Amino acid sequence: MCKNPYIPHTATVEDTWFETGGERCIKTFKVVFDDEKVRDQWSHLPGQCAMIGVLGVGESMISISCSPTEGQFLRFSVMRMGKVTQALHELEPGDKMMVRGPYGNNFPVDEWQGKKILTIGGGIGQAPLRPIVEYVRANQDQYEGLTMIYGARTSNDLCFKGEFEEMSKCDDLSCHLTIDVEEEDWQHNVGFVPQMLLDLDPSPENTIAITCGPPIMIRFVLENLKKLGFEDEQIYTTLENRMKCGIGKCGRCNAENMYVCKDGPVFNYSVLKEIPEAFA
Amino acid sequence: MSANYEPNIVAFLCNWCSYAGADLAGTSRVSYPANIQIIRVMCSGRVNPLYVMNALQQGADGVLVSGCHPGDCHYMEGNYYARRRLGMLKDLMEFVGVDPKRFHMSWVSASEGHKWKEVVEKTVEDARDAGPFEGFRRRQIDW
Amino acid sequence: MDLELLRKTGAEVAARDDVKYLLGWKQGTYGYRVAPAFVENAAGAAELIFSPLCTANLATYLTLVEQLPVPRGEEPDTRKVALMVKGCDSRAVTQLLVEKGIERDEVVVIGCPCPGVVDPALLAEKYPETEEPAEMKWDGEDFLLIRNGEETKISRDELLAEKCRLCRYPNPVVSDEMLGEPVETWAPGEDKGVEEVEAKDVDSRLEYWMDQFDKCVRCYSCRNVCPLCYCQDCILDRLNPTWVNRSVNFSENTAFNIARAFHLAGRCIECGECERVCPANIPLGKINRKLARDVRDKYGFEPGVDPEAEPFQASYKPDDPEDFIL
Amino acid sequence: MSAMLLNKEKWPEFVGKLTGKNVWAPQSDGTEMRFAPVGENEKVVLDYNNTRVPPKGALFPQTETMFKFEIGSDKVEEPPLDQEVVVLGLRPCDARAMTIVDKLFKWDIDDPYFVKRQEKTTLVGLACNEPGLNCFCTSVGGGPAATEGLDVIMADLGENYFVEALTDKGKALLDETRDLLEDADDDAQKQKEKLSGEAEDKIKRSVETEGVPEGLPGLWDDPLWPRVSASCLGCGTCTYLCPTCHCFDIQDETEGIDARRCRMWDSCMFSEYTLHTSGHNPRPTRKERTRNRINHKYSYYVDKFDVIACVGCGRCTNLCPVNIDIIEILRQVKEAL
Amino acid sequence: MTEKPKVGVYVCHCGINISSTVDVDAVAEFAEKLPNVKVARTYSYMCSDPGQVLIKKDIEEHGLNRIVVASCSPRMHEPTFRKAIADAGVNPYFLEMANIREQCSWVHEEIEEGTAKAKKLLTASVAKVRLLEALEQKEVDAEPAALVIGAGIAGIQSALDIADAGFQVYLVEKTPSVGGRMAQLDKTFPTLDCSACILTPKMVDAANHPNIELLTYSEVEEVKGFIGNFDVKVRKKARYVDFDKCTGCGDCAKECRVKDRFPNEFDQGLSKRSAIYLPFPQAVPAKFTIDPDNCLFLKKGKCGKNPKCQEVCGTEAIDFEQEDEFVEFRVGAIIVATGFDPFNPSRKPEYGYDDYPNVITGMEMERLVSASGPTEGKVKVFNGEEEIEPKEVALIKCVGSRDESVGNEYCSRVCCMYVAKQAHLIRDKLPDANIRIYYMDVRAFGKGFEEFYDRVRRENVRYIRGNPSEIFKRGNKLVVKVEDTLTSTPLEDEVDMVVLGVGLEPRADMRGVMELLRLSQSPDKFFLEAHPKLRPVDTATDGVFLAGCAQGPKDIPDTVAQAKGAAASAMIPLARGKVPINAQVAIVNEATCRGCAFCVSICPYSAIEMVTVNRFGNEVEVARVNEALCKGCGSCAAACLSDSIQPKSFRDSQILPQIAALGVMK
Ligand SMILES: Cc1cc2nc3c(=O)[nH]c(=O)nc-3n(C[C@H](O)[C@H](O)[C@H](O)COP(=O)(O)OP(=O)(O)OC[C@H]3O[C@@H](n4cnc5c(N)ncnc54)[C@H](O)[C@@H]3O)c2cc1C
Ligand SMILES: Cc1cc2nc3c(=O)[nH]c(=O)nc-3n(C[C@H](O)[C@H](O)[C@H](O)COP(=O)(O)OP(=O)(O)OC[C@H]3O[C@@H](n4cnc5c(N)ncnc54)[C@H](O)[C@@H]3O)c2cc1C
Ligand code: SF4
Ligand code: SF4
Ligand code: SF4
Ligand code: SF4
Ligand code: SF4
Ligand code: SF4
Repeated sequence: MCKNPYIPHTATVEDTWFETGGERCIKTFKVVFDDEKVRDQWSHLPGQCAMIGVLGVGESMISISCSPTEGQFLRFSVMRMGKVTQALHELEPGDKMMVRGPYGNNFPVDEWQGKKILTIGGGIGQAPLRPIVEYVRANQDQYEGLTMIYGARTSNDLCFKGEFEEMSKCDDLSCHLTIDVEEEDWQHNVGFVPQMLLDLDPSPENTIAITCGPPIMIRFVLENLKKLGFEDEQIYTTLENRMKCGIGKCGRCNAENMYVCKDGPVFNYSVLKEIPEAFA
Repeated sequence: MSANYEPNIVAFLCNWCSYAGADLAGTSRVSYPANIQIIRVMCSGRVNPLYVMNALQQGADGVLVSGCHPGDCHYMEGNYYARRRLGMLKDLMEFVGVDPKRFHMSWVSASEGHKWKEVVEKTVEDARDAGPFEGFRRRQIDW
Repeated sequence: MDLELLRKTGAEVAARDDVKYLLGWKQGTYGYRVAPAFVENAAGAAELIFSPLCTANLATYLTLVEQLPVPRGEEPDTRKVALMVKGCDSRAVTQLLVEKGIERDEVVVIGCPCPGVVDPALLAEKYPETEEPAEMKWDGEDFLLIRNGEETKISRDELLAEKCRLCRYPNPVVSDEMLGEPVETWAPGEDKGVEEVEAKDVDSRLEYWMDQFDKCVRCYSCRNVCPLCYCQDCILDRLNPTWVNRSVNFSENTAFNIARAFHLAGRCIECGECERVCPANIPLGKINRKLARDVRDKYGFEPGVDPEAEPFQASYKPDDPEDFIL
Repeated sequence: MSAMLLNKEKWPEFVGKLTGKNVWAPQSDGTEMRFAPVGENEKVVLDYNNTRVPPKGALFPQTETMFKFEIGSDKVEEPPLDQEVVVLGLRPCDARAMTIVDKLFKWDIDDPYFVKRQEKTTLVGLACNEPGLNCFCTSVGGGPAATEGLDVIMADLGENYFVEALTDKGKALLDETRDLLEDADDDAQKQKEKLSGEAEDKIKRSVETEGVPEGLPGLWDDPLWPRVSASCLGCGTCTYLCPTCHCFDIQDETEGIDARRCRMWDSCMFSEYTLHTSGHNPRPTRKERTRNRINHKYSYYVDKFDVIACVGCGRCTNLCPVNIDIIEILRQVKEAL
Repeated sequence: MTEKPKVGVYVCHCGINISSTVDVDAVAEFAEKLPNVKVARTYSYMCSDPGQVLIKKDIEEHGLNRIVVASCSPRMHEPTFRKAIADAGVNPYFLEMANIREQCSWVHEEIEEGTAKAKKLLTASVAKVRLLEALEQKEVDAEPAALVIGAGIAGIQSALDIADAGFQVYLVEKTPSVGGRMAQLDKTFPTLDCSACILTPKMVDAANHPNIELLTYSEVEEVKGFIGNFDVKVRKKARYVDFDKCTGCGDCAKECRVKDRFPNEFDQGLSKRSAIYLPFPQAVPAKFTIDPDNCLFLKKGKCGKNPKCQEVCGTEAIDFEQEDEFVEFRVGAIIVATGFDPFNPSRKPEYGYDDYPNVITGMEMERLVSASGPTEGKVKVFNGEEEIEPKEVALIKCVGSRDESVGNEYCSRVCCMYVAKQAHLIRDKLPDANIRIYYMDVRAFGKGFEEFYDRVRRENVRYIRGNPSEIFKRGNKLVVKVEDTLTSTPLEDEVDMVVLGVGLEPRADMRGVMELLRLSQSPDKFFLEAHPKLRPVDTATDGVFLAGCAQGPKDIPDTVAQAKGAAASAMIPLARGKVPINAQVAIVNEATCRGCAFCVSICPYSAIEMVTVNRFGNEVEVARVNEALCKGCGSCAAACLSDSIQPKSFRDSQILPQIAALGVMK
């Protein structure tokens, strides 16, 4: 790989689709590196992210939303927010995307072997959780099963909708979807994610809970996980801070003494709870 | 300054008077120097004075803003605001060392095709006099 | 200035229920420094001072304070902010009223008639700073410097800040309470700084400013300290569209400085803060004063003196000068 | 390595010898001192108190092109960074600061720009005889004649400069200029030590750092933060001028088809620094930002790299327009602990 | 959702109008390489049907979503192409035009220059089109009423047509009576029907029409708003005569202490009137008016013991206390029919109009030959010594027309014919007189004109080709100095009377209306139409139309035709009851607005107001734009320091890249 860590690799967008609509829509990109060497050397694990961008516009840190088990490609689900994400959204199959990484730590998937996995996601927060789901599905024998709770404001704001149907066919996987307010033709739950978690009442026994979503949601999910008897060490979450370099130089992503780009984005709650700034 | 130096001029014209005046110059086949590039805005009042600065920074050697004569503004008073703002800008630019020949403002009505030609000629001539703008032009990308 | 009156008034105002805090000046941590004081209760008023070292324009804090989200179920704190103002500072308050940056009933203005403050850089150059905080007083027509217990009388002319030499409003133009009698106004001197630049030919002017702007580190102190630069999201920070690139070089620095100065045209009240704080020592005051003078002479407009005035850049007169128009 | 003397008269010649290299030295711009490349006939001033802007730009320029490209193409061109640079007359605190940021720029992944520049740069320091009003280097592990980070140290002995190479790079530099130098005798050595001792005594201000790195996180909600930050303007002065501040922003800048990605100094005192596009800001007010600045220097950095990221140059205090005084803040921190 | 911009570039040859100075193929080839451009084509006439089809087909085939047409001025064909792309399913505001004809090929000569410039303009257009936003066309209700300014034949006709269609009309006339210039004419060419006979019935109709509110002796003071909703304020000047009480008997005028002292405007000053007067016998309304400048009582506060008029008026209609009144109403459309001024020959002193009473204008001649005129139709002139019946009569055409020395390059279009008409009328009255007409050309282009001209010539009227250089007096004769250019003979023609065939000029007082309605002038200084051929009755201001000589010289048939056209156009919004509003309105970014209200003080349409919004629990004031009022001028945006208000399609983020494109491509 290239010596200069700031120089991105060229990748080609193979496929794109919209997950959600609206002003802040989410578009998913499936990309493949142009250079075979890069393709071969690249390795990431669930939880890691990459700096993706468009030359001349800039870069954004985006979670890699696929599991390495899915194949030699990368997937990113990007919400249109500002300058860079807007430019990314303009990309279509065949266009070039610049990618560097992978960055950050990953979910300790090896440590978790033999455990039950519980993911609790909200909105775009499902993006970093999806690789876990996929990873566990690909290595079902190594885990005790997977429960997925995922919610969004409306059914239109749910990402990866198409995949849930197939997932729910899996034996070891229970998939619980919820939306904030009642809608016609909605087959699943209605209500906020933290409440849904309480209602499901999963046992903390040999379970790892991973949550990601809007700050407010995370706060209540953590509260409820504690209510359900989860120990701090059983809870993981990921952080999102503004970052530019991705490799611990540019400074801004720190939450107190933790650099989200290097010490994170995955944090165990036992560490995180000592860092008030992480919840600011 | 090279002898065949051709200044690059960006002009902001209001849609109703000056742009129409420039159109009329065209319809009347009045010929004038090709150095001028027109950006159409609805009203001279739209011209943010920082456009002028920006144009000079981005590669223009001269800038022209043209609108309706006082009292003729399609939007009633936009040109009065433009006059005040751009008058101030001109003072400021002059003070920081931008040759006043690089920035002009004019009133050209929809019927003044010939005046448009004169304005262009004057603007181009002045900009040519002032030479290529080096002032605070963005420099070529450098390490 | 009667310190007792200042502190007494300060204590009264700071103690008011409808006042969040009082902004005043206090002795700094060393040398000639004077620091802004946020006085929240009567006791805090004991540290207030008003001296020729009080250059800072406290009006800037009226708009600098971030509006935090109000937690659900709570009411926003709508208490008033009280502040002490010199003549120039009071013009900032007035201009803020014009621009609806503040409402009159959101502030309590304590006017401090001002005989003129010193130029801190000049002072430090002539009378080197000590680590011990020093004191300064007005002494008739002169300044009295008290360092390490030692008094030095310095003539006003020697140290008077440029902005004060040119000051036309030493007495606050707006106030709820005035501390002491108004001072006698003096005839503003000539603006030599501006004239010197104007006397140069256009190329030398460019050269002059090139040298100056080249030094700019784009710290934005000039903008942040300015009481009238209070946009939530300054266009000079914006990426879309990009008015100025963030890279620091002569071109972008100049564009930044021109844009900043232009945004203050007809709004700058000549408090001189931008120049004072610029770590690169760029004579920003010259640009501001030049514009302010043109606005005054050519357009007959003076910002910050009439709270009912129409904002300069958002108004016009049919007979505004147009000699520059082709 | 052996100490030598350079007669002050020979100084211009000494500078002249360093041809082919980019020589940076403190110069006066009329009102202030600043480090700038030495051109012809330019007067290098060594009798100065410290430049406002630190010489950190020699290794970490305020604006640095990371690579160039053309819009529409994915081919990028990296800067060569092969220019030899000599920085003359920097103060020991500034040199020490470079060793501090060095740790970050080489943490885990090397920052190629910093590393390459460092390789090509020789730092020639000048011990302080007259420390400034707000210097407190001795409180944070430095000193007026400290040599950490330098390749050559010089000291002003009046008629001569005392010159000593500290590294191979320094030695090479002195070898190049050997014919201008004379060997220093013991007296010179002693005189130099005496001067630095005196300089140390002249330092009036100090901070007490014991227990601070460990204690700071515990003061998270202490009322001292709103107090010390209330008057902060949120300008970048303190950080831009801080020799150990190393934060940067990355931007793509285009001009027609030519474009570059560059990085430039950034400051944690700016509100946009941590602002998310959604409008959420983890450090929404100047209080959080001031707290972060102090914490970063006196606690987080210690936690990560075992060194306080402050060299006591006093710049932030000298130049803060509203008298936010880091020494005073630390005093209050200490008090609150 | 963000779509990747896929730009189609269409470079028009415009026959050879563009392609002779711009290498259109090179431009298209160049355009193909610009960012986001998918296709670039050229075509001979882009605006033609096949041209538009070409674009539409490409949109379909290549999925284009942005279109740049490099052709003529957007002022010409922007609507055409907007519609074309909208038909193909692309938002009409995803269009940008590069003006490579009016502002390039037509004004530059070298092909290199033209091509280079066209490329630049195109680059800027492409840079902008990529950043345009989709806009929605909205509509507001239109007031089903119209205002007609000026009640000459044009105004009367427009008003009648609109009123007949069932809409309310406010017909505002400046003078005390409707009728305009046509009322002053005697017989009208080429049919020679009596002007008054055909006009008076219409004047009466206008006054009596239930849908017309006639406001004579009135002037429009203020017009606010926009098409569909103009708020109009009219000043009804005080007549000092109670409109309802006056029966039009005229006793007052007869008794006026300053009876018959002042030049009668209607008779071109050839007769005199009193201070209280009826402009002419058939005036509508037949109500007297006191001329405040001449009335003794109004001027000096005293008129004998008691004003005579007041004494004699049987209905006590005289009311010196009367004050100007204001009427306010709302209309959906406005027709400007303010007419013309006859050229004032004092501006050609060589013709001695100011010096010799027997040099008169065509307008005066109309009064002179009129049976109701000052001489009861007898052609008599005062030659300085005595009143005579002229034997030798010369008529001169093109006085003040086609004459650069007075700044009028245009042809006044009626003089040829009215001079011929007047020659005929003189012949009628003075069968023995020698009549000659000095002319440059005879332009007998209208229906029946050539026949009429022939007829006049057969009536022993001599046409002498020559443009007289001077008229002076010799004895009791006038000498017309001229060169007969057909025979190249210099002549000194001695005559008794000269009629100057004065041309038509824009009204001297047109500025008022211009400023009220934001109209422009064309080079001839008449009101400028939106397009000389395709929108001859429209103006640049939506909802404001032109009729009659206000737009340019024309005769009565043309005036009436145009008046009917203007009426029809004006009725479109009235009949639809809705008007589309400008989509390119300003919009506020409430998150960054700092509430300074600079924009509010600037907006000429009061389209912005400050509203209080809740920003995370804090109440803050921000600006908000009323889209129905905003015209998209963008003045607000230039004043907003934080760039928080921006006109759509002309945002800073759309203009700055345009600037960059023009600057960088040197
Ligand atoms: C570890 C990590 C993982 C992320 N994963 C995803 C993901 O999978 N999908 C997704 O849609 N978004 C993700 N984000 C957020 C994403 O980085 C921002 O939305 C994006 O940078 C906005 O950039 P912009 O250029 O469009 O906005 P602009 O406003 O134009 O850019 C402003 C700058 O702000 C910063 N920024 C703004 N918002 C954020 C934010 N929320 N987080 C971090 N930096 C921000 C960036 O540095 C950006 O350069 C992730 C962020 C982090 C840190
Ligand atoms: C000498 C002469 C002879 C002519 N003979 C013939 C002929 O024989 N046959 C022929 O076809 N044509 C003839 N014409 C042309 C004919 O007079 C015009 O075509 C016709 O009068 C045009 O009518 P108009 O309504 O456009 O203008 P006008 O008749 O000028 O009417 C305009 C009206 O608007 C009013 N007005 C102006 N400004 C305002 C204002 N601001 N507010 C309110 N009211 C206002 C005026 O008072 C006037 O009543 C002749 C013209 C001249 C000069
Ligand atoms: S304060 Fe000075 S250095 Fe800082 S941005 Fe302003 S002009 Fe530049
Ligand atoms: S621009 Fe400078 S002098 Fe003017 S008001 Fe702002 S800080 Fe004061
Ligand atoms: S220099 Fe002072 S005012 Fe500026 S950011 Fe630093 S502490 Fe705040
Ligand atoms: S975080 Fe702040 S204090 Fe720390 S290095 Fe960056 S800018 Fe400096
Ligand atoms: S001018 Fe700009 S900031 Fe001021 S109120 Fe209007 S939109 Fe808001
Ligand atoms: S663009 Fe702005 S100033 Fe113009 S009409 Fe609209 S709101 Fe008013």
